[in-house]
Amino acid sequence: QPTSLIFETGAIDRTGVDLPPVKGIKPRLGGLARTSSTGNPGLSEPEAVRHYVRLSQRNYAIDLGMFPLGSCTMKHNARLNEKMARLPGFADVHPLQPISTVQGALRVMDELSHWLMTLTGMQAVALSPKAGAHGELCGMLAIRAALDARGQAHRRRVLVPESAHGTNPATAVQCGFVVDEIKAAPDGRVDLSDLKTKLGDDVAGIMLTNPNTCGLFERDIRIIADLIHEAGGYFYCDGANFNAIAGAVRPGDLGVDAMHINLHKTFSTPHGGGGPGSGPTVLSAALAPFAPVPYVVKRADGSLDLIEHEADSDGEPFGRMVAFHGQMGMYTRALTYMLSHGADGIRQASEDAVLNANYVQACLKAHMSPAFEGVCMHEALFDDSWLDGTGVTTLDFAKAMIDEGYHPMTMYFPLVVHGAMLIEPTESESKASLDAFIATMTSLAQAAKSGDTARFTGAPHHAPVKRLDETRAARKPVLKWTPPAEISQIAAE
Amino acid sequence: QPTSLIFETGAIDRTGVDLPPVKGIKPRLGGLARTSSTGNPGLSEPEAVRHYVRLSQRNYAIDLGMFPLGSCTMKHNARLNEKMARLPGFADVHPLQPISTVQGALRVMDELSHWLMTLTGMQAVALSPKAGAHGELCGMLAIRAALDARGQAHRRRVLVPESAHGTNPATAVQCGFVVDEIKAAPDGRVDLSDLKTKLGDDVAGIMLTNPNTCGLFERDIRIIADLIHEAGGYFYCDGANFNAIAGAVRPGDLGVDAMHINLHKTFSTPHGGGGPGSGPTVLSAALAPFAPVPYVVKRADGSLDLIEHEADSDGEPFGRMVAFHGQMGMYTRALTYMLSHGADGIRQASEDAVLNANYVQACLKAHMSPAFEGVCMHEALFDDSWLDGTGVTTLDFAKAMIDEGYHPMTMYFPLVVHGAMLIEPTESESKASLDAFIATMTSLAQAAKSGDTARFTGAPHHAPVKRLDETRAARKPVLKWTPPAEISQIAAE
Amino acid sequence: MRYLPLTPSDRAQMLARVGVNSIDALFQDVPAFARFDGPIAGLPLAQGELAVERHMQRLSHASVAAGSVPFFCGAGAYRHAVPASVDHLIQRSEFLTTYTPYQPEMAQGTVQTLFEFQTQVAGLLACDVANASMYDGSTACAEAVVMAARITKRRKVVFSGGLHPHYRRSARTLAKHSGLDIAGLPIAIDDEAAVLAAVDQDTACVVVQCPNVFGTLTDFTELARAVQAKGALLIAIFTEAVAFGLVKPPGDMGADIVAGEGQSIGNALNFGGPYVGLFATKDKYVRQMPGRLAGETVDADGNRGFVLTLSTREQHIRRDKATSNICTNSGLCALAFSIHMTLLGDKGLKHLAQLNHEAACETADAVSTLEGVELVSPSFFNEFAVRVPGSAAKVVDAMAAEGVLGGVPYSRLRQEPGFDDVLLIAATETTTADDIAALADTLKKVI
Amino acid sequence: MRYLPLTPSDRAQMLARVGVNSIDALFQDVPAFARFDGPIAGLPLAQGELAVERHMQRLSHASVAAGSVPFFCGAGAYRHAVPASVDHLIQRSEFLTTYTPYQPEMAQGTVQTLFEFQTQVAGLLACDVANASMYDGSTACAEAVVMAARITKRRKVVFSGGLHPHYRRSARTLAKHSGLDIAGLPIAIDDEAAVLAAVDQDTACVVVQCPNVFGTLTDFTELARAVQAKGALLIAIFTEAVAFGLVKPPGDMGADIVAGEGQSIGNALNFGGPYVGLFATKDKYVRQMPGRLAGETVDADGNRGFVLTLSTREQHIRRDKATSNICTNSGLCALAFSIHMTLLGDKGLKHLAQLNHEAACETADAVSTLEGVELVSPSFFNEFAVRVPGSAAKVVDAMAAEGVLGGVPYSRLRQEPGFDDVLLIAATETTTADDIAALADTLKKVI
Repeated sequence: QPTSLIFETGAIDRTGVDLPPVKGIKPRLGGLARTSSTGNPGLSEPEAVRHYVRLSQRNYAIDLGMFPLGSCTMKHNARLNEKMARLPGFADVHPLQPISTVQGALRVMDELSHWLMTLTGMQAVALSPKAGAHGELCGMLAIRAALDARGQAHRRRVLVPESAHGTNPATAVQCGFVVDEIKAAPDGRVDLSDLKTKLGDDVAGIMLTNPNTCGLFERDIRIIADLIHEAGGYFYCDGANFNAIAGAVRPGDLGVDAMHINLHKTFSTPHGGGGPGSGPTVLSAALAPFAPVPYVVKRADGSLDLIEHEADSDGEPFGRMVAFHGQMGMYTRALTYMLSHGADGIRQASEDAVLNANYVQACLKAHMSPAFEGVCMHEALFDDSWLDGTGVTTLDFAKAMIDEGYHPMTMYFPLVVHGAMLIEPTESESKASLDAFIATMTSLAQAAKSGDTARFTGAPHHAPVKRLDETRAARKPVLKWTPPAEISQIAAE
Repeated sequence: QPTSLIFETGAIDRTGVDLPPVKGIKPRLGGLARTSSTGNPGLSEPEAVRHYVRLSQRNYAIDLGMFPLGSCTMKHNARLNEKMARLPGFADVHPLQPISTVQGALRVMDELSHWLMTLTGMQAVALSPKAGAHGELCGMLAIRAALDARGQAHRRRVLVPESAHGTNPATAVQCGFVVDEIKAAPDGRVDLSDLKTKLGDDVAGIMLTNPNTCGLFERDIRIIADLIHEAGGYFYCDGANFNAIAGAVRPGDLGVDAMHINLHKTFSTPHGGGGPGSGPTVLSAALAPFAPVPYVVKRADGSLDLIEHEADSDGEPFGRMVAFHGQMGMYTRALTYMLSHGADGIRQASEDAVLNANYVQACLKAHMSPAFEGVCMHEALFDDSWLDGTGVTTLDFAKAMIDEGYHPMTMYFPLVVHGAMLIEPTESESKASLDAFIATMTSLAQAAKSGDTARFTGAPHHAPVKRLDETRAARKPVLKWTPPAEISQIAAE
Repeated sequence: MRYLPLTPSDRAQMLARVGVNSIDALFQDVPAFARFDGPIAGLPLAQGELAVERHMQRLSHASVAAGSVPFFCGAGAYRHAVPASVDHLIQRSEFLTTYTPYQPEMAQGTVQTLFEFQTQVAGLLACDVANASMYDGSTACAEAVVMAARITKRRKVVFSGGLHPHYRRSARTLAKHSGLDIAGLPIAIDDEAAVLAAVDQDTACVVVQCPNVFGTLTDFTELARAVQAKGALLIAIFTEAVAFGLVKPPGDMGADIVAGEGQSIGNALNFGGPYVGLFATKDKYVRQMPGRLAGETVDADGNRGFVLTLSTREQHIRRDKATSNICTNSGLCALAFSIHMTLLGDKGLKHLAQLNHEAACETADAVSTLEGVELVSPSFFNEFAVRVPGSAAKVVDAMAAEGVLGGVPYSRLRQEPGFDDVLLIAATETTTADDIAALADTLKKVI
Repeated sequence: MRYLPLTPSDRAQMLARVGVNSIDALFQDVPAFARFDGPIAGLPLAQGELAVERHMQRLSHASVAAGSVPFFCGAGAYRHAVPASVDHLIQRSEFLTTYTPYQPEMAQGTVQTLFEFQTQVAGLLACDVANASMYDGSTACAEAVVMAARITKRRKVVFSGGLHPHYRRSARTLAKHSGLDIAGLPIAIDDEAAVLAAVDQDTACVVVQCPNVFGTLTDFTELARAVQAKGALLIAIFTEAVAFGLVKPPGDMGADIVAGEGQSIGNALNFGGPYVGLFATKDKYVRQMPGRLAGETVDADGNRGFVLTLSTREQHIRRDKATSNICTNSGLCALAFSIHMTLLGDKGLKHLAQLNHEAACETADAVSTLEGVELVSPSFFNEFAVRVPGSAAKVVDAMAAEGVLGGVPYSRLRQEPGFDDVLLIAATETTTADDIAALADTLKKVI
């Protein structure tokens, strides 16, 4: 049965809600009543439920199988977390209720902050950023505020390795910085000598991911931190890969000044098809005074307060990033995850994530070409040299995985590796699940090498739709539904 | 990816729960400690969630499409009902808490009883039966108790039309009655003259469904009731089809003495893959004194009490049918449904159900052969005469519907119609949904007549599995999983 | 009305297609005197979700939720912690809103989970074979009795004095009307084995319970042999499935039929229902077993699949010759049971059972050291009986007034001289040290 | 640990396959000084579900839930009744636990719902095109400002005095660091149109709000024309999406960019997040729009399908040339919004809006007739401002002590001389006559 759009099945005079009658009170809208239709049809509840349940089955999900997505960390989302986030003391509380009536909500923020600071070894945390990239923005704005405060507004150059996530340069630019790329060394890590040549007194700092996007730990991280600090800059660490080391290594010990934490990766709040995320940013002692509002403080009597207005005098924080206090719903889920795992479980999860990646790498290295030698962290990175001459591209290979019931791995990223395939199994996969995945990948690799190109170039064959034409979508964008009558009218004109 | 059994993927030393450590207290089990393994492996939570989510996708459901199942009434299950059933004052209340602490729960029972008695026009209701057949048992036991009370224990013959549900004769026998079948007239209703010949002073009563299982209203219902009453028997009405007339006609006005109500049909508590159901039984004034315990009564101060012990003196109720008080979780769902619909909505739902069935019958009668002339109630009944000579059976046709994304209609029931196909769309289907169903049925009917038998005899082709061998399953039943090692051991012996 | 998709114009079009003028024409077979013009009087009209939810919330608040107070009620229904994933999974549309799997090709999810359920139940109870669930423990007990009569072709049923009174009463109702004779033994805290004395050549079965309603544990191994030697069957009942993580299961004692309540695993208290009856027996009796059965088979391609099987026992095929009139199981509750069991595994279940037993031991110590309170269960799992001064029912009411739900008076189940002072107290893994202290303090205060 | 499938023996086998002796060998690149031997100190160890739930329940009980008291808070977040089916549907595994639909062939559910969402938002706001959601209203406002600067290549931003202070502050943060100049006009209850006076040849955009933070409604039609005539863009902000069921939408007034908060539809209060930013503009500006976009296309068989499109605007392709650094939307909140909109339809939304307005009118009547209370919003939808004697913050605290959450003092948003006595009061369809009476009684008592 085909999946129609709600605009095709709904009716403008139908509704799936029952409301009490209106009273007919004289309006006080100042004459500003709406006269146009929204054009949005309604569905009765049975129709609506069926529409969304059917549509949902056209999605793949972590609850259905593995997402070996490097850098994106699709791990198990516990239902306890969902249940806790819906407790009325969290979900049914207004952000501007009197402080005396939200002590429990503030406790959640305070406890979460304690966990984040302890796990990272950092001095402060700004909870409010709404997502990872927003957390990056927070960290980079804090760096800018700190530089401004010490009268070094001229420091506007930010060093970014070429393997970085796209958000890093985009964020730096959004904060008014200019980006200077650092080369990668042949071992997949920052080229120290290139870094040294890029230092200077206009350097604001460096943005570095560790473990980096090649799935490797930057061995020289402490040296890099010292070099940046000596040069007068700050060290921003992209926390997207914190899940490889959480509970085992504290970024604060490595010289990090600011790092965002993706609660939706490391602490397993659900991705939800693309959000909402949450990106609290931890700060070193040097940057702590530059945290944005709001933040929670403890009063003398042990109760909690929320600082919502910028200080006037010292510190000169850069302000506010968002209305209200950030992603409370994600805080409760992340805190529930932390309490469930404990310090021991979080460490174990990191270790299992790293073990799983190394196991996949070890089992697949005979069939595919690892990008770098040696052990990896939580991600196994392959290049496409093993596909040379097969007529199969990384994209084709990825689409063929769909037919085998797997979401493709991350591909063509990081950019420093040709035709990159970045595999992150996470700690949520059992050995049996990994073995099945390895068997599938091995068999696909053999098929590619054996010349069965049609299996790849035409893939996916068994998904709800065949391969979609993305070029066509971008060339003449159709971004909303238009009634057929209107379309034919446009065509006729 | 194939769907394994938990016994194949789990491990005996793995668990998906974390529990606090035991203390090592000296046991007081009287030496009766378990020494054997349960043999049941555990799964971690991610594995378990994935197992059940994947398995669920191998099911069809009302939220995915239509179940045109005559007599089974698969209608929309509102999520509000699920939410209400889980409120702590209903879900987290023990059945034997002091009465003063369960007044809200008793109010649910009392309000539900009021709805059921008002909608049926009956004098009493026994809520505790756990399902429709259990409600039948309740009603027939009340009849037996009433007969015994008036010293007519010799009345043991129960009249049952040949079109009756299988539960009717099975229930009668389980209550110690013998069954005497009544013929159907050519118009699909009870043959009055046959009924008259079967009356006599050993008759305990009649079990009749109305609307009957042919989807027709028994026009002579009042005459039948009078005949039975004059003969000294009681009128048991099978309430499976109450959803055709709820809110529009009161069975009490038609002379009914007892009727069970399937809360999981008429009042939409979810079928859940085969239960739990709930089968409250309404009783006429004549049978009211013979209701089983427990029941709710109102005290002088307006608070509610629960009568849980049989009276000693008058009435001589037949006792208790079940531990505790029945299906509270279904009561809350049904009451929520009733409050949402109101008396007007319940009537409208019945009318829409009847309209939908007649619309389907009107649109399909050119392509399939209706079993009877004229309008129907909430079900449209066809026979298989239109398939004569096509080589396609009712079963084949039903299995081919699966390939089109529909659950088959009820087939080979009622028994009075050859190769019966009983279609009940319910009020939950929109006109668009019915039109799509009618188009599919029409096209299938044309295919059957055009000689495309392979499409039918091999069906389903597109379900998660091909047609299953039910004979093999019954011949040598495999009713639980056995470890492969044990199987080979058995084979070797 | 939010649940009804037809609009007025849909209805008009459809009536026209049917060829009638009004909806009333479709109700033409209903005698005129029985037809109403409008909504039936005496009932409210349709309400929106917000109004309905407000009403139900008010009713919910008018009861005391078990989780909101120190809580020690058992007697056949137990409060356990159910993982959040269980309730989430059973609410998936594909499980919640599907039908009995009579069309197995589009119901493999349901049939496979039932097959897994049967395997888990058989393992838990140490029996050859289990069915796909019954309404609840008490009706499972009743069906076991009539099944035993069918097998033995005898007419006498012996109930032990330790059987849960509701089970005894429910089984009696069905058995009596199936023409059986009932021999109920005197109520006894520790005398399960006494049933043997009542067995004669007419006896179809004896019905015993372990843990019994007073918590007492009894090994039926010898009893089973003796009963079977007399041509009768031993039916073993239980009301607390978690017990068999720690307690010798009835199958290991040689019981012929095992029936009981599975609510403890995966299911909430729900004020008494819906629950899930567990039912298991020996291979040789499988064709006399009531209720649905899932079985393994293959599809047309030879791949493994599952179907409902042996349905020739059932009412929809056999009508008046059926083994039972049952046509519903407790599917969704069985699924909840099965998911919880899958999460627990053998290891988790044993651990859970141990926690329950320890909580009960600690509770027993706390109350039995009170002046006037006497522990009367010689052994127990997670529930035990004490005698208190005076009426146990009054003691429970007095504790409730103090905000403690301190157990179930035996008199609530059955009014029996000499047992008015018996109080049944259950503890589970949800019982905290604070709860136990509150119970002891309050009990001390009110007696 | 219940979430970790690897057993000790799995780990041993896997380490052997990798060819190392211990897990530590896999962390060899971490400098020795930074490695810990065991769990990091200062944090608790793993706990079971029951223990965690108890802790979170305790925290939950330490706040006052809005639904448990008479409740009148708004100021950018509104308490509405969300149908139960909405939360059920967004919790389906396939929506909840799926990824950004970069692989559209296995994510049609997500992309199609985003396409439907975009259509609904465009219709609601009467705009040509909407994106697939932003973090929330305030960040949407900030992105709108930098987008306007990109389009006009101008550097000055004018904020009206009726803009929600949090929005103004958040937009200022981003704008300032993007090198823009900020012209914030004085706080005013009814002076949105005054922004025009501040527009010059350097002005990229003016930012106005309707209903504004004081509830006041203003028609921007003339303003938009005047602003556009000066080469600047009009950005219209809103914080209560339900308003547009009844109030003239910004698209119908000619706004160039419309940004605001969608929380009111489908989403809970959540103490401020997650919410869902709505963002719409004119067709001609679509390639300068931040955030994800779903678009229609066809698959290899020519069948309709949906993909994320125009991603060359985005950071993962364009890196430092991207229109925004955003790489997350508020997908699940957008889905909740879309499902609720689908249930409402045009008809239901208008009805809902009417109920909100009527509740606010009744509330305004009840409080503005009190001695000392002055209604200062000349017009309003479901929220209005009053002046109270003395400090509004103290009045609110005093009402809270009486169990009434009576609104938001403007000073909570911004401390501004002359506005200490301003109290913002919101009512919705959840407001009852009893709530209104309680508010009036309590307000009377505390002032």
